[in-house]
Amino acid sequence: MSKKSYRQAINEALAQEMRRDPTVIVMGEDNVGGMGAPGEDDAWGGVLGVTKGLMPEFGRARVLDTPITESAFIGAAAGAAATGLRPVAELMFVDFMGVCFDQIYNQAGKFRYMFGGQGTTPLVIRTMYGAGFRAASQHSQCLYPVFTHIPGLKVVIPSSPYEAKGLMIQSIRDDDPVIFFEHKVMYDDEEEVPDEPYTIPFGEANLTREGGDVTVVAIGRMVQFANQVADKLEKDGIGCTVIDPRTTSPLDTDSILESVAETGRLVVVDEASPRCNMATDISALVSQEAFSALKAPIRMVTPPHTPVPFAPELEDLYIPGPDQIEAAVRAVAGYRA
Amino acid sequence: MSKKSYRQAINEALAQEMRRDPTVIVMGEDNVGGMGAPGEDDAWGGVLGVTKGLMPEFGRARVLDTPITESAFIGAAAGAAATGLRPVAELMFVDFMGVCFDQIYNQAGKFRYMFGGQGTTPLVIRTMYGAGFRAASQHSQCLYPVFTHIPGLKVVIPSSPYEAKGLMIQSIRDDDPVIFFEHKVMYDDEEEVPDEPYTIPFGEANLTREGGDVTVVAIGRMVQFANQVADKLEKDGIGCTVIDPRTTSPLDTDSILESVAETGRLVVVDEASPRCNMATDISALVSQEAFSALKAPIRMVTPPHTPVPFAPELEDLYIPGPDQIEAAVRAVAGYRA
Amino acid sequence: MLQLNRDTLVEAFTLMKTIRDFEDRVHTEFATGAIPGFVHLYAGEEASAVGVCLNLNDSDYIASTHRGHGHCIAKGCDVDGMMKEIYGRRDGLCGGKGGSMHIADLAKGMMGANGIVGGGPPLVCGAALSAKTLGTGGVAVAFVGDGGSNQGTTLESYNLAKVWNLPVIFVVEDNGYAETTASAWAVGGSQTKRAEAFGMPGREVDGHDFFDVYEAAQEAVERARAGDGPSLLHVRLGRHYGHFEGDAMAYRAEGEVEALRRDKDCLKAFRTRVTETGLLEPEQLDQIEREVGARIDAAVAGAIGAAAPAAEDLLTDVYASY
Amino acid sequence: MLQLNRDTLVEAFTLMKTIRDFEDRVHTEFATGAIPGFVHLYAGEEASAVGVCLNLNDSDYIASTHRGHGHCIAKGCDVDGMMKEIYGRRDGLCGGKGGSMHIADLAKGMMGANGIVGGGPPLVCGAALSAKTLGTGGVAVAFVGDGGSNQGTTLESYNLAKVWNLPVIFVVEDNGYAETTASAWAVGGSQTKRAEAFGMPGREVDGHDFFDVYEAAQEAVERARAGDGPSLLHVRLGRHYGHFEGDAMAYRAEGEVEALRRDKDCLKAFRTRVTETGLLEPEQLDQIEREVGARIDAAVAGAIGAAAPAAEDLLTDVYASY
Ligand SMILES: Cc1ncc(C[n+]2csc(CCOP(=O)(O)OP(=O)(O)O)c2C)c(N)n1
Ligand SMILES: Cc1ncc(C[n+]2csc(CCOP(=O)(O)OP(=O)(O)O)c2C)c(N)n1
Ligand SMILES: [Mg+2]
Ligand SMILES: [Mg+2]
Repeated sequence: MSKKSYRQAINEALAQEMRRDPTVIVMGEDNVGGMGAPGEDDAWGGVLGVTKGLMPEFGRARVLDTPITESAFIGAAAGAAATGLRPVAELMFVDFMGVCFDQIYNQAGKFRYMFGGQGTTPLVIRTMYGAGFRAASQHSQCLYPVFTHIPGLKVVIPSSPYEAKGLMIQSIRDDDPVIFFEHKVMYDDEEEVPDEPYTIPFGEANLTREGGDVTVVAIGRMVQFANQVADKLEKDGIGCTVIDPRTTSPLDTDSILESVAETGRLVVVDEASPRCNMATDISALVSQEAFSALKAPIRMVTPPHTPVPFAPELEDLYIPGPDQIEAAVRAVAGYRA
Repeated sequence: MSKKSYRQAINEALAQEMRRDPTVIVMGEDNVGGMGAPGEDDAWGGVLGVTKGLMPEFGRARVLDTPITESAFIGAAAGAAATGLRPVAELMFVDFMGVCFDQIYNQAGKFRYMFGGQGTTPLVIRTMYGAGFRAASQHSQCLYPVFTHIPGLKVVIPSSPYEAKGLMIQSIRDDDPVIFFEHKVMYDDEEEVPDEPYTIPFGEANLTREGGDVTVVAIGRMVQFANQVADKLEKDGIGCTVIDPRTTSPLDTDSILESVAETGRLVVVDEASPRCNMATDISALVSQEAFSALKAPIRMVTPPHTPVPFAPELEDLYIPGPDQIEAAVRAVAGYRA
Repeated sequence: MLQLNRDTLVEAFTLMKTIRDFEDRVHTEFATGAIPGFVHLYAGEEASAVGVCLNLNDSDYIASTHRGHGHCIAKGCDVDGMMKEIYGRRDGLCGGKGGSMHIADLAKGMMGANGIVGGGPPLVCGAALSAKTLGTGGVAVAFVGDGGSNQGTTLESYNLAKVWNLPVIFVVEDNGYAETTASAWAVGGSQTKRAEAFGMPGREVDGHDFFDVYEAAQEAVERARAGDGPSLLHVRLGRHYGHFEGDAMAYRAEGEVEALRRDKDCLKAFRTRVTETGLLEPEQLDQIEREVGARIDAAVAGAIGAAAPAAEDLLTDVYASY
Repeated sequence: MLQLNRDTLVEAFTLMKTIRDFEDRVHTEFATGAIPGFVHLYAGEEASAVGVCLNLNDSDYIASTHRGHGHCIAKGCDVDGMMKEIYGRRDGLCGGKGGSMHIADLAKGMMGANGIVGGGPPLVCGAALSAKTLGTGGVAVAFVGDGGSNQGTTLESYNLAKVWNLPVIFVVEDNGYAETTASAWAVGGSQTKRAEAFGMPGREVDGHDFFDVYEAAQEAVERARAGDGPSLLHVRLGRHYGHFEGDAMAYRAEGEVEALRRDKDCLKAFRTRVTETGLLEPEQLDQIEREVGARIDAAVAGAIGAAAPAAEDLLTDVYASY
């Protein structure tokens, strides 16, 4: 056990799985860096350094740099997964899915069903998401609702370093295509993370706070904000249960429904664009399955229906923050029919 | 006024707008057909004949066939829209969005915001969606929730020939990128359609049935089924208001909320995959904004979370049908807290 | 002429004839309304699939297109299972869930027909990477149409296969049309120049001539197995039917298909060649034809009589576990 | 040597120097922490943008890349508006909503920098189609990097531009690297052969030599305006800074950048050429340099002092109407 960053946690998970299983390979643009170049080898280890050090240990045959050609190499990862390898391919920013989505949702995600249960596709796609980096509208999207929408894909969104390591190891060992979302502003977040390998199962939510008044379901980075708000409101006598679903597909519906059965009040916090997102998905689930338990309107906390703006002042307004969460929790807690 | 098929209605809208405005052009794979081939010109008019006859009237300079190269030609349509034309580009099946999505959501859909309000992008993308054609999992998807999720795009889903013509003309005249969804099993549906051009505004739902007991919101082809159920249940004394939103982005939230304010009961029928779809979007809206009006759990009628199967027996089970809608309506109508 | 032994020639003829009869029968059966959905027939193009796949073994992979039946048969898929799949039966190769456009048999190295034009080339890069990484000695083949040769996914794959030095063969089956659109119009430049422009050999092949295909494929496969990287074959051939069943083919010249069947039939050419050179006897070929005919009859009868999937099948096979 | 008049030479030098100073200042300012986000600098590549764009007019369009400042300036975008945009100010060219990676000025024919590698080539096919359909006489240029030259969207666009016979020029700016990855490794085959393989002329150009670029672009633009279709320029050049600001450039050789600045500087080469041939006086150039320096100083000062967007700006400009 030692303090590790979100970045280190993911890196360690990759390294440990590569040691354990020789069929695990890693690929992506500049995942090593300096390919064919005159300077240092392992020059980058990924654009934000997550795969740094893997090539020196495992060699270029297992840590592959790629041309800028996402359809070809994400598709190659899918094809490799169907034929004996367990590739972890990096789609640098999830915003780039638009040039390679077919290989993910029509190919990898449908193989098993189209082929009547033949084979497995143990593919992991690591990808960066989220706003806050002043990276503007083509480098700041969440887009996990789009992947969650697609049958055949699994969607993993770790909310802390501990979660990241355990969920990454599970992702690699899982036999289905997994999209693993890393929030770009969380890479330097640190917490205690075990040194040895461990897995966190999919579809089992984590209750990061427990309280009897309001259920707050939060996704990815939003879990931190929800925790902050829960801690603050606890002092004001409002008890929140904060649920981190960990995976949006599969989704641990039971944990959410059980909590709402107790609290009768729900806030869902989602950094993704507001239409057809996880906030709507979870709200709809609850309004169908736990209606009789509900004592107040469900409140969704999301960004507005706009692209992510560049200017820091606007981007800060865009991202759902603790203040909005607090207001929503207070509103539902104080609601009387 | 005369009986026209859904196919004819769209074709007529295209032809009338091309006559009115010389900057309207049409493009897509085999939208004419026979390009460079020794046989007949206008050999296909699109794979299901929707653009037939346009080339003979408007010439190949305004009705363009394309190589199979969706990124390039959908992107070209976006670029043309930003520089003076009003292109109507066909993405043959919406399932193919995976090879060209970037040009739609990162380029066309974000131009205006990224560029701070400069210019307009009057682009229409016509595309086929939906199950029932025994076309299997890569040619049967809905995917409109994915487009609805993206800020900057408008999403139009006509539920009948009359709707198709008016909404297509509006789409062409609209200054934003519009994704126009045509259900492939509806092309031969017929109804009375005016001969002259007319528009149907975006964001104004159509109430196809009115009744006081249950609000049924249905999307695209599902409107027909909802109407059938409403007619049947009317005889049993259950009055349904059926709402066809016509456009999912913008969405006429007022009409939905007003109706639920009256009925207190909501069923949402969506042919799209169930996670993060329009059923969840509308359910969530209502559970947040009209909670106090709700007298029963919201019920969503959707297919299961699976790819679309090939075998007719399975596909028929997959598609939400009148029986499931009826059961859902009866359940919410009969619900007592 | 290639030195092929009799067994290989018999196998080649049997496979080509199996494809032909399979497709001719699907054509007839489709007209009865018994077969649902979109069906794209490979009849006329048999020498390509068979000429390529006879150079492959079970540890080699292929990825196919929407026009996949021929590739499946050539790679060893069971015709009974295929026919049942096309009819949407529970015992079909994919449990009736895939249909004509998604037939696959991973155990035979057949990674699937594909409903997405250009879907296959990235996938075979992956199969080739597996072969290279795991040291299986295998190669991977992407079949792609002339239309599919313009798709970005295909072109990217040329470069990736070159840069990663993968054991891949790209087989561009140019039947002159993508749906109704002539390849002469839609393909800028040339297929073989494209190959060379990405740094790999490209070779033009007469797709009506089994021997020409076989030999070119042999060279490409040997090259790939030797670790010398990808190559491309531009196979010119013609399809006997429409783009899909139901296509009236208005865009083709009058007499075009008749001429193709008369003058460019790969089965006829094969028969002439092997009988004239005395490698096989006409009676042997007649006998094969009868056997193949009976086999396809049985496959159709089996498919017609087979059971549909059960309701619970709708929900299975989405994930390995969920 | 090309017969360029003095005004054009003055303009060329002014634009190149403006780009250089703009980028050098952004580099310095970025280090102070004042500039948010990702910034990719064009310093060292000026002769390409300017050599190409001086052949264009306001009815011609260009699409750029993530490394877009140079293209913007060369196409006539206002440097004050650009600098403000990079600082995220309300008066920036895009209201502060786009930032460095999305600067656009449609009125100037600048269709936008682009955060997506390979995003631009399809778009210019559309601008060229507009020009052709509306008969404006305009042409359209896609700038793309060596890395972007492997993206399927780019390769598809080559074919579409050829098949539709569009007035397009593809300018592949090969600065040797895509992020850290050498183009020598990532680009299979060759850029000019790729052009030819898609049926268009391809020409290699020395991107440190304004005159070489100008002349090659002139030929390509004339060809496009004459209705003779697309062509490609493979421009070899080098970047003075890292991939983006903050890149330590560990992948580059020791002394590589120094040598580039010393021996391959397009501004130095231009000065030598025009002064040795007596076309311009050194003093004239010195004077331009002073003016440009002052202009960039003013742009930075203006940007630093400018106001941020207002809260309500968050919600505007998503749609023309909604
Ligand atoms: C991405 C994509 N675009 C378009 C289609 C529709 N489509 C199916 S087959 C076909 C023509 C393919 O032509 P070619 O590659 O020459 O193969 P052929 O049919 O001639 O065997 C088209 C356009 C598709 N299935 N996928
Ligand atoms: C589709 C996509 N993939 C990857 C990236 C990340 N990325 C941004 S710039 C870049 C390198 C581009 O190299 P090149 O095209 O040579 O342009 P240069 O930076 O050298 O000017 C990469 C990989 C991206 N922005 N978009
Ligand atoms: Mg073809
Ligand atoms: Mg570069």
